Amino acid sequence: MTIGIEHYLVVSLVLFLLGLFIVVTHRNGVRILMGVELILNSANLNFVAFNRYMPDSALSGNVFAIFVIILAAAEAVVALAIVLAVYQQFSTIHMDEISNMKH
Amino acid sequence: MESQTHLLTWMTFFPLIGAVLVLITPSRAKTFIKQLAFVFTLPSLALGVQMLRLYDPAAGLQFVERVSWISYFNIEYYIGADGLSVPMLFLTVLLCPICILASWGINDRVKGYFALFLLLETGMLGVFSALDFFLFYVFWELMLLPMYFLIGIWGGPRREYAAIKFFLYTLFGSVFLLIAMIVIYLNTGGSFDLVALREQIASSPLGSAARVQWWLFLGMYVAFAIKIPAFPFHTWLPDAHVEAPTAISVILAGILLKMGTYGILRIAYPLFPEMAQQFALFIAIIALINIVYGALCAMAQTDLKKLVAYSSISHMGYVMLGMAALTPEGMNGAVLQMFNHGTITAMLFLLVGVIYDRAHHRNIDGFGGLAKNLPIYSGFTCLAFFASLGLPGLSGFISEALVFLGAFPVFMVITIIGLSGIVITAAYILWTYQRVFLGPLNEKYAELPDCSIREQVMLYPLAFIVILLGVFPHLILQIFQPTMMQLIEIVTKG
Amino acid sequence: MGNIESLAYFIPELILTATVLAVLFADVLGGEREGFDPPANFAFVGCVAAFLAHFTLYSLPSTPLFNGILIHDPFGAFFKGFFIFCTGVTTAMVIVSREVARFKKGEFCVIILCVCIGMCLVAASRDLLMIYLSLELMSLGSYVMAGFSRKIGPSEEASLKFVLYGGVSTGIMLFGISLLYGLTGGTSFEAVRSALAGAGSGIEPIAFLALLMVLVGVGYKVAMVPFHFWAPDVYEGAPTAVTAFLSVASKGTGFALLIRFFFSVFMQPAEGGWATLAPLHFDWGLTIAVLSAITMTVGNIGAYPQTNLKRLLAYSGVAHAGYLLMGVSLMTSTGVEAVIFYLVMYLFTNMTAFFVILVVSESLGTERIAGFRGLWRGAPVAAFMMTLALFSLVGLPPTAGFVGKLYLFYAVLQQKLYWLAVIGVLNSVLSLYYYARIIKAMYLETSSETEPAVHSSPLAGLILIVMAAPVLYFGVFWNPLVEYARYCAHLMQ
Amino acid sequence: MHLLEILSWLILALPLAAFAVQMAVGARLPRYGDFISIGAISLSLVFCLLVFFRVIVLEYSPDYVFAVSYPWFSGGSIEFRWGFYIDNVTAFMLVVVGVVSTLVHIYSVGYMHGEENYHRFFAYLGLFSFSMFLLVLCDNLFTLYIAWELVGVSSYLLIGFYYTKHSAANACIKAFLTTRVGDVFMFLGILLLVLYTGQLAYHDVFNAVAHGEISGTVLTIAIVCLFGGAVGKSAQFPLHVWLPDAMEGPTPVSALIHAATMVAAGVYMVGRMFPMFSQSAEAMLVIAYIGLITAFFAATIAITQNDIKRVLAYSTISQLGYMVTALGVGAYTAGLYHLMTHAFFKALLFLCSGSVIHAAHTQDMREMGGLRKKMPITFATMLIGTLAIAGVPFFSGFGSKDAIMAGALAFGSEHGAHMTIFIGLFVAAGMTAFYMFRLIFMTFYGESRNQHSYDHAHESPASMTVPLLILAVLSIAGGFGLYGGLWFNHLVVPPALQEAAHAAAEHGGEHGGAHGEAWIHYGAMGLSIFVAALGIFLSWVVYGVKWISAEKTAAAIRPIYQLSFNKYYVDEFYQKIVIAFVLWIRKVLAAFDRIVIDGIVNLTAPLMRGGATFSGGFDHYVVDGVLNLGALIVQAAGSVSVMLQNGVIQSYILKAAIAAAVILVVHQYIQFWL
Repeated sequence: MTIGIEHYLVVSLVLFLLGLFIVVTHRNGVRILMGVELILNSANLNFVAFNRYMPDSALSGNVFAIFVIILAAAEAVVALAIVLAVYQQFSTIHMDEISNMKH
Repeated sequence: MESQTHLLTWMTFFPLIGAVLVLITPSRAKTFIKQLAFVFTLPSLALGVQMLRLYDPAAGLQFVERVSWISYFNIEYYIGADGLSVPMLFLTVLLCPICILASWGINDRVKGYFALFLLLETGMLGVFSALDFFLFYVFWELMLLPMYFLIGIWGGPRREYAAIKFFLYTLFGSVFLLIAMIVIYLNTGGSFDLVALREQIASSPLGSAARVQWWLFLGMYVAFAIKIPAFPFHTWLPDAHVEAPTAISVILAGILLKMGTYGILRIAYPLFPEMAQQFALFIAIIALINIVYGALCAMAQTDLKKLVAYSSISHMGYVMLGMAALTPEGMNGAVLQMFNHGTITAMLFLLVGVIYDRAHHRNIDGFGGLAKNLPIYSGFTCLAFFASLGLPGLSGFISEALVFLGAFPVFMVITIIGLSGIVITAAYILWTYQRVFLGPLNEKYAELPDCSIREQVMLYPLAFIVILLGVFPHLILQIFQPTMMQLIEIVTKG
Repeated sequence: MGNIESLAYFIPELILTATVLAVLFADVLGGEREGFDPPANFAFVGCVAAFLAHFTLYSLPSTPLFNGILIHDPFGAFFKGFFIFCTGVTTAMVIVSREVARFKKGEFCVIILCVCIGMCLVAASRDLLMIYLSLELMSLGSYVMAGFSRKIGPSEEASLKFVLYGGVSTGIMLFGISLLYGLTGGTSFEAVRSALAGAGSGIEPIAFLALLMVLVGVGYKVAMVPFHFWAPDVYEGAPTAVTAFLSVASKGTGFALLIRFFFSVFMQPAEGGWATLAPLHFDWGLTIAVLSAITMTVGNIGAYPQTNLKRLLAYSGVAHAGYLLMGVSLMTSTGVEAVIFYLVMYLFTNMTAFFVILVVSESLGTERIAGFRGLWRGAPVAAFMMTLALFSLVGLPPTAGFVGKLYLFYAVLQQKLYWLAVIGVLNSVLSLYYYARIIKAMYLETSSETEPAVHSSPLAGLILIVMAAPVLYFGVFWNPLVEYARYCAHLMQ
Repeated sequence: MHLLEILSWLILALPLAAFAVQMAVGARLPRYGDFISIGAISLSLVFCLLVFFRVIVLEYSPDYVFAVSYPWFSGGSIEFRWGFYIDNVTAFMLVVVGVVSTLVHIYSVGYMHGEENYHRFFAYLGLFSFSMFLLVLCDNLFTLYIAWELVGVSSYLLIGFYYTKHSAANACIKAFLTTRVGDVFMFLGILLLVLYTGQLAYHDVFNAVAHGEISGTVLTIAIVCLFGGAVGKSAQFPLHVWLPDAMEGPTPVSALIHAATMVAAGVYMVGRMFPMFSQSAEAMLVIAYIGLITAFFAATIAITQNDIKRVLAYSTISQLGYMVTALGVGAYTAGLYHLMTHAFFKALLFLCSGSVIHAAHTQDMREMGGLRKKMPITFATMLIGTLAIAGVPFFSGFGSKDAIMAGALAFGSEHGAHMTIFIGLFVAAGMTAFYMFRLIFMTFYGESRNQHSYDHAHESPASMTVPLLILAVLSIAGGFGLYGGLWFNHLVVPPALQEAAHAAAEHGGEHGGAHGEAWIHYGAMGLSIFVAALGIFLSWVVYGVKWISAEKTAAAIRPIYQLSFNKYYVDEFYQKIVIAFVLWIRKVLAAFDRIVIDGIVNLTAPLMRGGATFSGGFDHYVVDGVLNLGALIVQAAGSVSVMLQNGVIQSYILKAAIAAAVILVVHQYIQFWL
């Protein structure tokens, strides 16, 4: 059977939900960032898939995907730097300990 | 006669100039600040007297000034005075100098106190002279800030609680007024001009939409009823009075309570005549509750100021009854009662202040037999007490009699029950007079000094007015009679 | 419009970029001699120059720029001015205060200027990609700024929460954008709207899903209720200047994006406002209205038990986001005017409040309400300004806050949404209590120990006056502001 | 300006001026300014006599009326006017008030000598005289009501003169409040009249009633309400409780106010409004029976009292009951004539009792006795007064009481059922004679029961005895018809309604004094002489020569004696039922107000939490007991919504995701459903 756009969309949806699931359940700072990356990449997959199956040949989808990759990298850098700073301060990146600002 | 004199503007904003000057003077010079504040209320008083002289009752709206303020929403700085506002303006400019004299004892943060007081006077004068709905609302809310601080900072032990309660009640009411104002503005194609608004509403789609009108009138009624205070919303008054300093209690009872009824007569009645008639019975019932309930609660009080506060609730009930009757006597009686209650209650609170300055407590049963060596003081209190229980020959009686004469044909049963109010009022006032002044002298207060010159200067003008209006009520009746007739004409004919 | 010709409409951003470079050089070259601190000063001067330059934009006709990826119209010009002004004030705050460590001031200024450029681009963008790009630029800068405070502990926690929450929200928004791209094939608003208008009604559920996902991204920026959880913690942890910047500028970006994106993509202009596209017959305005009511109430009620001032103002920010959402949900030009008018008022009011907190918390060392007790004795001017700002937040007449709320309720009642108006009005009464608690602390309560006098530099006094004066001035003479708001409400499709 | 008009203004102005002067500078004047008051009141008396001379002697016509009125103020549709209405009734009432007031002023100089606040006493007397003159002179219902209340206030001030005594302080409040209840009914009556006729002046009201603008049951109700005012002021049956306690005031006050003038105001008002009252037969019956009940029961109480002033007080109530019954049965002239004669001899009796108390320093008759030798003049004048009140021939009381008995008999004979009225009056007359002479025998005859006070007893000074002599002459003169039968019966006749000379005018045929059917007149005269003699004989037997011991008879009829001695427990009834209820209801309402209304309406929850920290606030809430409901809800909601904020980033994101999902579902559902 030929691979149609639905398959890609299903995969990207699965990726998206997985990413969200990881972000919500895992307590470790870095693992949450991985979840965020997953969400971003699911959007990427969407872009590329739509671009492939879109009738006109403008490559805007792919361009968009490239930008998303770059920005995901930038975001990862900033996020990891902050996680590092948190680690130096709290000597843990377990989310439950870092919650003394509440109510 | 568009804006031939700027009398009203000067009268309203002179105290504001005073406030600014007081803020500038160094706070060390306490007495100088007090004198400065007093001096800056006198021009308004002079202009007030001038206004009384110039005012020609038959000519309706006078001293009109109209300047565009926010052109886009065609909001105007539109002020003027007619029969209804002239007495109220005069009452305000009369009571403010007296209150400044009464607050000579304030010694902490004097600059703040007198600046806020003068700002309050501007707010009050603004409310009574504003003819533009938006301007009315701005002045209406402008008064809240100084009152909050005056009660909150210089008040008694539970001042914060009383101040915030006062602020919340009034704000709660005034937001409904805001909605009503905007809805009217939207439905009449954009107009805030109170004088012309009635025709515009009648001709606009709003004119026929009875349900919307009903809700708007109810919103306005709630806003003004809280200020009167009418029955369900009155619990803020005793607290505010007990905690406020003497001068602020005088202003609160003397003028602020009148803004509720003034608002209804100035805005609610002319804009929605049919609703006024529909609500008449409801207001009359609330008035009756005010009269009887207020009087009975007053009888149960041990604190002198709380007693006078509940008596104010009872007396304002008369105003509401007269207003709801929509008969010539009723309306004239109501407006006269507004003025009389202003002067009488002012006297009562000043007198309570005098005894509080001396004995530092207001517990009625704590005193006894003061008449023995405080002749002048007990004389003034006797006059004030008898005026408030409606003794003929004093102003209180004339307005109460007129209200009953006016309300009897319309609400026979309510008036009959209301008549019992006279007896209950007499009971709690005389009982209080007996517990404080008659009976054996309480040795603790054997050496209390009698009224000082300053206190007498405060009380004589009010006493003179109470007697004068008791014997010659036409002096003031003639001022607002034509306006009130016109208002009844509008409301009954619709 | 080609790239070169567009540059003529791009002057404020160019000045900002030049300032960024200048600050970098100053930071590298010299560090600061005693008292004179080149990077921050350059940044401030740059902002002032950009702000003055932005006034030229109003006269230029509204046209798409850079081959349709950006757009220049009064709406965009207004928000550019708004953001640059905010940045200028925030840099001034940083200069005056000691909250941001001296050696980090240079870097801080660089980041805030980049964030400002990002915001200006968000307000002007007309392309899905451009939105995502400028939003990311702005967000990343904000995450870092949130961590600049000297208070070790809460500062890191704040930026961590901010980066994680922001990352997820932007991710969800991106997924929404990708769906939108999938539906329509084009990335510019023009293409997307025409594709949506042409499409059959089958796309309606997917379109709403996409809209909702983008709303998540925007809602987080604006601190709308379901997505406001980050705000209290980040506001409390971040340095006061950044908190002020977040509460005003990033909230403003959220609304610029909300109006620009949703009104251009999902609506076509109808008389007096916007109407949803033919195939998408769902009324998302009502959803926003309900959300705004919830936002207001949660914001006001949440503020009741607060003792920390910045956290209290966070909840107050949530409540005011609710009021602004009221204006957006109407989808009428009056609504947009009201939002713009309210934003200007909110700018001055919030900046004054945060500035006073900044000055006082630095000399008293505490941000709790109890610390403000008896402030009127220590710093009468600061106390008066704070009272003015608080009464403006409540919405009492002599202040601009009242007129802002009046304009909003005017717009709401024009659409006969009586229930929304009543909820809004009751909320402002509800809000009186927790604002008045601060005033009560300042004036009515007397501090037990003799607290150190609040000393602040004359520059700080000047800034405070500049911030507080409009709150009173626009409260009384607000006719010019109405004209300005009406002019700025013109969006080009 | 007509002579009468000028005189009226002067009569009013003088006492008022005296009041003002005394209040302002009285304390500092030599002799505390009593000469000013006496001068003013005596001048007023002269003018009253001038008016009397001008109206009665010169005019000498039964329907002479001089009326003048000035515009006062307009209350909208009703014009309030101020004016004078002088006819024969006014003339003789002016003289009565003037004479008694002047004599009391002179008497007070001696009696009140050395009292603290001496000048205020004369000030209040001046105020009272002014209000009484106003009440008599005024021409419309509104001014009548004003005078009514002013008289009430001056009686309040005078009763409460010895305010340092708790009993006096309570008495003056009781007086004012009870009369105020009456005034409320009167005002209700005025309201009804204004509603139906739109008029206030007597003349116009009578015309309106004549034209039938108000009639039937409404008229009756209006009349009964107006009569309510008279019941309050003249201490008739339901509202009589205040008069005995009013004895707390100084004796001259009792003499002036609670004997002669003020209490007569009610009767005067019924007389003045007679043309209207007589229109409704039911109302007249009500008035008659109220008067009868009062007369009868007051007499029974007076018999057992031991305080000399209480006896006289109940006798006054009883005599007032007579006058009211007289007017009720239509004996207009008799009622008013009795009013005049009663004013003189009751004032005399009170002043005599005053001088007795002044001398014996006690009010309790049981400690007096045998004062006859010590105080000859007081004894002589008191005996004359007692003879007058008992209705012994050749004394003023006989003439008037006999006329009333005749009227009652005539009325009884005409309407058989109402013969009880005559019987009641007849028995009351006997009792009156009995208790009056009991008083004489206990105070003046027998040996003194308190040796100490007997030794100190001495005749009062001239300033007190001279007024007694004058009053004694006036009491006697009435009897010989010197001023009685001659002009009074001729002039004082019920003013027939101007237009319709209604049949009621000839009601009961008592027109022209007692000479109706001859047998009624002489029969009544014979019976009244007989019953007076019987009363005197009985009291002589019991108290004079003590053949029958008072104590044994009292023991024999123990229950009745107790009932009468405790004034039929009317006071206790009021105290237990009416006043207790009011005191209870106010406590409930005040508590209701503080707890429930405050609780529900109050929307400031944090106040409750914040309130706890205020020093005063805490007890406010503990005392209240009820938390501020509104405040509670907001507070609870606040803390719940903040709980969501638990600091953990995961929970934020999770809640955001769930919320987004919920919005999606709800929106689709609504979309679908809409």
